[in-house]
Amino acid sequence: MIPLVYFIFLSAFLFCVGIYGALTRRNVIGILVSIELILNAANINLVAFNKYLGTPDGMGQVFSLFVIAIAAAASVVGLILIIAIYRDRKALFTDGFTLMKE
Amino acid sequence: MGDFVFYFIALCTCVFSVLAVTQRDIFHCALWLALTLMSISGVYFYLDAAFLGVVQILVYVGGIITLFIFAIKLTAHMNDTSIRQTSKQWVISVFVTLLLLLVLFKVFARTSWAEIILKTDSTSINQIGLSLMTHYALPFEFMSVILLAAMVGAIVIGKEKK
Amino acid sequence: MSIQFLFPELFLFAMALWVLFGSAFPSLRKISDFFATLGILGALLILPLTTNSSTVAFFDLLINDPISYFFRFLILLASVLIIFLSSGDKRIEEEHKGEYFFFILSLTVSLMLAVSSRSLLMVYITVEAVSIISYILIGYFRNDKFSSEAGLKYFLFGALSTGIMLYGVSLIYGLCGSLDLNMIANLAQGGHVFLPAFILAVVFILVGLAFKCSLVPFHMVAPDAYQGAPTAVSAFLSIGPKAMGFALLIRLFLTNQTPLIPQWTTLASGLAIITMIIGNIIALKQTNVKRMLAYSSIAHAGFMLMALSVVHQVGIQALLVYLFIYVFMNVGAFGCVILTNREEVDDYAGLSRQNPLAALIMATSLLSLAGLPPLAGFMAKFVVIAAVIQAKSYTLALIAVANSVVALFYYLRIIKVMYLSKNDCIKPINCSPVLILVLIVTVIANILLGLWPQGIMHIITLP
Amino acid sequence: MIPLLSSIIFLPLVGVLLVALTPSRLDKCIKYTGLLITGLGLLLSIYLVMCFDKTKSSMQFVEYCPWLTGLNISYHLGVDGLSLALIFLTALLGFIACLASLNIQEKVKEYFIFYFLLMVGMFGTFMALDLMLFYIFWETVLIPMYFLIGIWGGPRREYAAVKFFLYTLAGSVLMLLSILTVYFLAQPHTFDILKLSSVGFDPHWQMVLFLGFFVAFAVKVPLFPFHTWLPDAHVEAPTPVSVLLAGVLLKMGGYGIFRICLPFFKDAAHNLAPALAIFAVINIVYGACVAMAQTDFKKMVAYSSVSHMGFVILGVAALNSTGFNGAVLEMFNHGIITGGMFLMVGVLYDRAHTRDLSQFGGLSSSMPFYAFCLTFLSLASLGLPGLSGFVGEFLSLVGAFGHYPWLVVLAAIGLIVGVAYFLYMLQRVLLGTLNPKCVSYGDMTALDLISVVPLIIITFIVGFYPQIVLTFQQVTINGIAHLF
Amino acid sequence: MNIAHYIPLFPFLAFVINIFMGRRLKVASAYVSIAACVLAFIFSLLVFQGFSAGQGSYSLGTWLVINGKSLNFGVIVDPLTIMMLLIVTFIGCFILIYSIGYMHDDPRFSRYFAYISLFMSSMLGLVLADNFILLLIFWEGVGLCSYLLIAFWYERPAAAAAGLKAFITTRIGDTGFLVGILILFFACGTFHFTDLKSVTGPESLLTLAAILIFTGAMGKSAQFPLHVWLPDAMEGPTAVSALIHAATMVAAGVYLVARCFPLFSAHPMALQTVAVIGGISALMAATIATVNNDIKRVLAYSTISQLGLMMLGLGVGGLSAGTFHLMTHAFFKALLFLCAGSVIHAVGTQDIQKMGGLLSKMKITGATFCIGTLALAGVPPFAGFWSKDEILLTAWNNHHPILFVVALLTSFLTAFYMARLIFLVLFGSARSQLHAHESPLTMTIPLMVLSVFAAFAGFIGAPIKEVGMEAHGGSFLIMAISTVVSLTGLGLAYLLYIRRIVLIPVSSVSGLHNLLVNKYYIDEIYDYVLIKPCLRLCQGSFVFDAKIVDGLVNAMASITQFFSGLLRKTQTGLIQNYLFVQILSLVLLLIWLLKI
Repeated sequence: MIPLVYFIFLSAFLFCVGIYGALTRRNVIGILVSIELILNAANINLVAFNKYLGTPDGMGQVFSLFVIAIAAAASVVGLILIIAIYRDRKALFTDGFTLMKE
Repeated sequence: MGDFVFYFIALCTCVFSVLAVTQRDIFHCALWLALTLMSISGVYFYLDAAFLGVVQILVYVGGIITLFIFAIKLTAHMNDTSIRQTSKQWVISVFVTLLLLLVLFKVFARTSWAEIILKTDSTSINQIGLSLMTHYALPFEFMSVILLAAMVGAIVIGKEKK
Repeated sequence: MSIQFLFPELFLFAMALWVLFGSAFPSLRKISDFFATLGILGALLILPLTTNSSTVAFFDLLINDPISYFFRFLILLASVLIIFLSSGDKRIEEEHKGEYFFFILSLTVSLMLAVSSRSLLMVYITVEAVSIISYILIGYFRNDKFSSEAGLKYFLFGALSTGIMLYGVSLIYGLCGSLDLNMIANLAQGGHVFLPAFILAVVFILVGLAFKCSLVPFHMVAPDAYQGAPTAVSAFLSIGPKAMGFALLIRLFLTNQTPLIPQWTTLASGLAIITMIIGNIIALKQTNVKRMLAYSSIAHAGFMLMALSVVHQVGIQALLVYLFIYVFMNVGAFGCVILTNREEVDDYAGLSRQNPLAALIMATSLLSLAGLPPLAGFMAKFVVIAAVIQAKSYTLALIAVANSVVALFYYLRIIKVMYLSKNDCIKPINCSPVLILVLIVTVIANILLGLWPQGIMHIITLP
Repeated sequence: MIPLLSSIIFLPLVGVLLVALTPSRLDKCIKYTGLLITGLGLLLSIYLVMCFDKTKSSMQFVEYCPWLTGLNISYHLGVDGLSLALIFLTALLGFIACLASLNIQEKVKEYFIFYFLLMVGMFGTFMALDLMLFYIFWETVLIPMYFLIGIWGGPRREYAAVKFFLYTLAGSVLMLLSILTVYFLAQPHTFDILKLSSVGFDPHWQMVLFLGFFVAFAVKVPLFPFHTWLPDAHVEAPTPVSVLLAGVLLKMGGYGIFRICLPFFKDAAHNLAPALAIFAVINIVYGACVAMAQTDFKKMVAYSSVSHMGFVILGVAALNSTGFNGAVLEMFNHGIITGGMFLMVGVLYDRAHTRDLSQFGGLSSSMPFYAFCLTFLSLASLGLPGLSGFVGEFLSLVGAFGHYPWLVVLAAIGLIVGVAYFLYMLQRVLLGTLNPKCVSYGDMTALDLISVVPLIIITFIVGFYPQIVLTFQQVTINGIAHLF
Repeated sequence: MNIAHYIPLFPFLAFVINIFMGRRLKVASAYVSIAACVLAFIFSLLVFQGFSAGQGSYSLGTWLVINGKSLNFGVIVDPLTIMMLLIVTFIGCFILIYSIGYMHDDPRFSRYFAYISLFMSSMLGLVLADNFILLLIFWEGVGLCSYLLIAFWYERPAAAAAGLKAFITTRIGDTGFLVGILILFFACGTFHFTDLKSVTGPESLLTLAAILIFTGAMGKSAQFPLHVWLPDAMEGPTAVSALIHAATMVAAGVYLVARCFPLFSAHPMALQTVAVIGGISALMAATIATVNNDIKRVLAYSTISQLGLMMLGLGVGGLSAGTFHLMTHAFFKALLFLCAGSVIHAVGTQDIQKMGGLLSKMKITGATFCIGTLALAGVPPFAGFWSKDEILLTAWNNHHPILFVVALLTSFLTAFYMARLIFLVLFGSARSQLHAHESPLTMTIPLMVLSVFAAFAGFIGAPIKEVGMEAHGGSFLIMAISTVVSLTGLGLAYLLYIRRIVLIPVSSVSGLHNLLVNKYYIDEIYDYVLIKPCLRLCQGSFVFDAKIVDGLVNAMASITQFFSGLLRKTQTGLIQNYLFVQILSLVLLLIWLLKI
């Protein structure tokens, strides 16, 4: 039987990959991809805990359902903002967006 | 035998996620992300969360990834891979992420997680449906507000300039 | 199932839908702000009815105690002020006015739910809802490159922070087996939880909340967002989500007056000190007024966190008083930026000659933000410092007080330009009657709360 | 009977309303309402002085009502010997400065609004018996003074106004901390000054809190290291504002020391008295030396008031009834004399539009009345015995001589430099051949005379028979002196 | 009944009238002042008559309460006071009459008389005060009037500078005086003169107090270190010099020492310093006077020298000798100044080298001038001889040989330079064509009256003389020596300036001559040692204040601005940096909290 710790390590690894992606990708959509990874890492955690802790009403799974829904909404808004900026300035790289600084 | 399946799925998830993040061509990244999500749904199946696995594939891979691809295609001409994809600070980011990973692993390794209680009845689908409708009715209803707001927002911002 | 507790939110959301529906017809769109105000006022009327219902609602996902009642009242008050503010802003007119007010109302609904949530599930969902709606609102003027860039930046930063927060929530779920805040608090104080992992998880959640209250290490995007966003939105950002952030900090860290993690006081005072110092010092040389007000709101966030670092009943009461007065000060300041639609400090040259009323409003709000006695800002500052000294953390009080002197300098800079400088900068002033009315209300509130703050002071009793 | 103290404080607020309602083009009638209000304030304060009972040592005309019950701050007013003279001084100088501000030309309406707010702040500070009320009135003085200096001031007014504001605020912010610490240290937590006077704080805290309060007061009484705001503020402020600034604002610091620092922290006062004396003498000698080197008339008078306020601190450092009597009397006299001096500077500035002393010469032939008043006030200011300046300084010197003979000798030598720079100024302005530029200056108008002559009369009377003022404060001062 | 305290009120009243109604009164203001002065004189006589009938000093009321002891107004009436009252009022009247003539064409005629009356009232007040503080008040009042009168013709910058110098020098003395009073008060707890007899306290402290009080007297009576202001004070009108810088004010110092004589006599060391200082200033001033060419400055130095002599007289223990010389000196010095005034009034210049042979043209002035000179030189029948002899006698009896020789030398030199003055001004041939005419009657009558007193004051002084109850007999030897010395002085001057015989070649004494002409370079030394460094110190402190103290404040402001600029740079606008900072701070927070 797989001990719970492995799942947590897996989710931690995914979380760190997501963080790494967010910090290094210059393409904005790349950052979005990494954020999706972070959310999924959290989902794995939730589902794993739901199974191993045996909560009666399946809170973990229900929670991850909600997370998926919210991730959908968030990425819709995110992408539309990206497209709006792209249509306006034809630039998708983060170092293009330094209008407001200092 | 079950363990081998898990190890295989976990390995796929890790490899695909690393690839999804480090690929030069953004379109390939999206595809690798899709593969990562599918392997994660495999993990869900392994964890007796069948419903969640299906939802993951249908909503996440089917819905959100397609959204990504739409976005990538809309901003097509920007995808020539010649432009450097990683930001100037990637060296330090690697170091920080590894540090974070080290901290997480160190702490999780030491925490005494609840012992394995092999439960027979995994939370079945109607259990989820029941709790959604009773215990978690409020968040469920509230999700409608968020989705509505997201849609209206997308329309408002996405509309062509008059 | 006490649905009665949710009547204000339901009514508000109903009006939000009506406003959305109304935005389809040009005639209704024009008076959508009227409907929005109606919705808020209706919610305000219904709110007192909810006090007698049971303390816990919806399978103990929500809690109905004085703190949640105060915060819901505060958020409704803030949003009605913001609605008046937005109706003064010409650029919102041509943009989608109806949808704009729909978003404002739905943001208010999510804030009200957030402040009265007792389970981390509800906390995450409502924080995510607030974030999504504020991404849209910030990027609302889609053809203005400032607004869309601010929206995107805020989105990326927000998404990452809420992602980290979610990861923290999942870990807490793993460690404590339940998401109910009281349960977690009892477990933590009882010591049944494995501390290092628990602290790690709590810190992850703190990142999400700190982003909302714009505390220093996690504040980086706030100035850009405030500068880029429509002024009414940045005003709301500096009040609504910030109040929610602090409400959640109280819920999470200070349930029944004992800190969740032992190092809470050092952590909170450390963050508070850095926030105040960096917030004030960077604000010194700002040339853009909105950006300067962003840094000033960061500094004030540091001040409020300082009140929380006092683990005592009087600390929380001080924070509530501070927030209540802070709403009026900020609305006044941002309102003047809308009234005069000038963003650079130098544009304010000689304003006292062109429009003495606007100059008076701006001067009163700024002096109140600086915390000078006859005005309300002083009462707020006094109450917090009293709480801090009551907890014997003198160095913290000393730093806070030194910061208020530095803060005065950049507030005076604008007043100096308005009143003392000779050269004038002529720009048209859009004086919509509603906007001036709300600004006069804030000025009166600033003066009245300074001299006769009985209304708000019954909350706090110094030991 | 009517709450006398509150009416004195809030009479100017009525003035603010009246002025706010009158349209700004009728500046004539705004000025007359100004005169009316400050005149009424003066009459009220004279009535207060008349029915003040000299023998009672406790507070009189006490008004108490709980203001913020949650924070147990109470609206508590009272007058005793110490604050009576200063309240009368404020009312008098307020009226005279109002007379002098009749020739303010631009933005008269805002001017009088800030002027009345300033009066409220000043009256309140001297009457408040609740620490927080004292602090609130202490800070309300800042905003109007900032605008008065900032808008109607001279060329470098912005710098001077900001410097004044930040300097005083930095000091008073420390005071806020000390007030709160005192609040929490006193067992039945209270802000009431009278109750706190009887609370014995432990020595370690006394030292810290004494310094906390003292820094705020030292900034206001410009004590040596914190005095650099005074010359700038004075040089840039318009004449009536600098009359009030020198006449009253400097006294708030001295008053604070007597009302708060001494009764609360007796042991700390004992230990710090020598340091106080040293700083006082530095103030006297240093102020006099720098004044000697000035070419700007107003800056010289500003530094001279730095020197005179040094005597107040010397009197405080004496820690006996003579020293205290000297300090309080010196505050009253200095207010009158320096107020008059600044009026004189203002009269000259209105005619010459410059304050550079080298531009004048031989004025006493073209302006005899001006010469007489300026000479009289300068002599009083340099401490000529027989005029009020000398009495205050003499009592402080006698009081301090018991404990620090060498410092008093140094202070006396400082006085010589004082005589030198005042006479050198008189020589440059009044004596010598008539400067061709100053031929056209007319003598003092009736308005100037009305505002200066009462000050001269008071200086002469107090100088000749100081018991008039001393009897009022005798009982209170003995009360404070008994603590040491 | 006590009327003494009304005496100073009359002149004060005259002052008030002249100041406020001066414009309209014009010439009448002189008569107001004279009337006040005459009334004061009559009241002084009444007080004198009352005193002999037994009324003493009395108190009016408490003025201040210091350290628990009440200090009250008071009037002291004793022989010394009466003498001073009579001198001041008597000489004052005549000088006022003289001034009508002297100042008749001055635009500020009424203000002059106002200032003179103010001076009279403060001088009378000074003499009547019964405690140190009240004395100090009138003391400074007198200093103020001397300042106003010296700088009366303020159009002349020299006059303004002289006034300033006078006030500051006297003020330096007064500071010493104030410190002395404080020490005295703390040593024996009293300000009143009456308790000075029974004063007890630490020896060294009281000596120090006495010496410091003497510094006040030095300042006012222009003794050695603080004498520099008197010669410059000649810038004022001559009538002023006559009243203030000859008869009354400068005598105040001597009066003070006389008043505190019990204190001084109890401490020989203090008395010794008084005598020595007196001797030095007497000798020094006399030597300078011998070479000075300005008629008024010669008289000024002669006043310093005579005051030195009085101080010497007091210093050797001769209270009556000092005061007697004070009384006689007041008469003939006032006379000399008035004569000099009428000479200047007639001739227009003060340089005696340009004058000569005026006796023939100005009969009365010349005659009175000679009488005054003889009195001053100490020729037997005249007043000067008696009082100077008194001093020599006490010096000899109290075994002060050096001081005796100094006094003799001074009287020799006095005789010499006064004779030189007369011979250069009155006798010989006119050295430049000056049209001299006799002064009007208003000026000559006072001259004649004063010359009478100058001649016979020695005798009428008898009733006041027993003040000190000194033995009179057995001093013929001293009288003989002093007469011989005076006559040789006169003779030597006669040889030098009438006969023009060159006794000693000028070249050999040219060094000494230059030294004396430049007044021992004292002014330059003071300027170099005191005034310049003080001004430099003030300039330095101003620069220190503007640069250091102010600099520090501005530096703090600019430091915060600098940091603000620095921190502002951290907001690069790049979203990447923001995310990185967030994650970094998260990691650091974890490490700090978990202490890994």
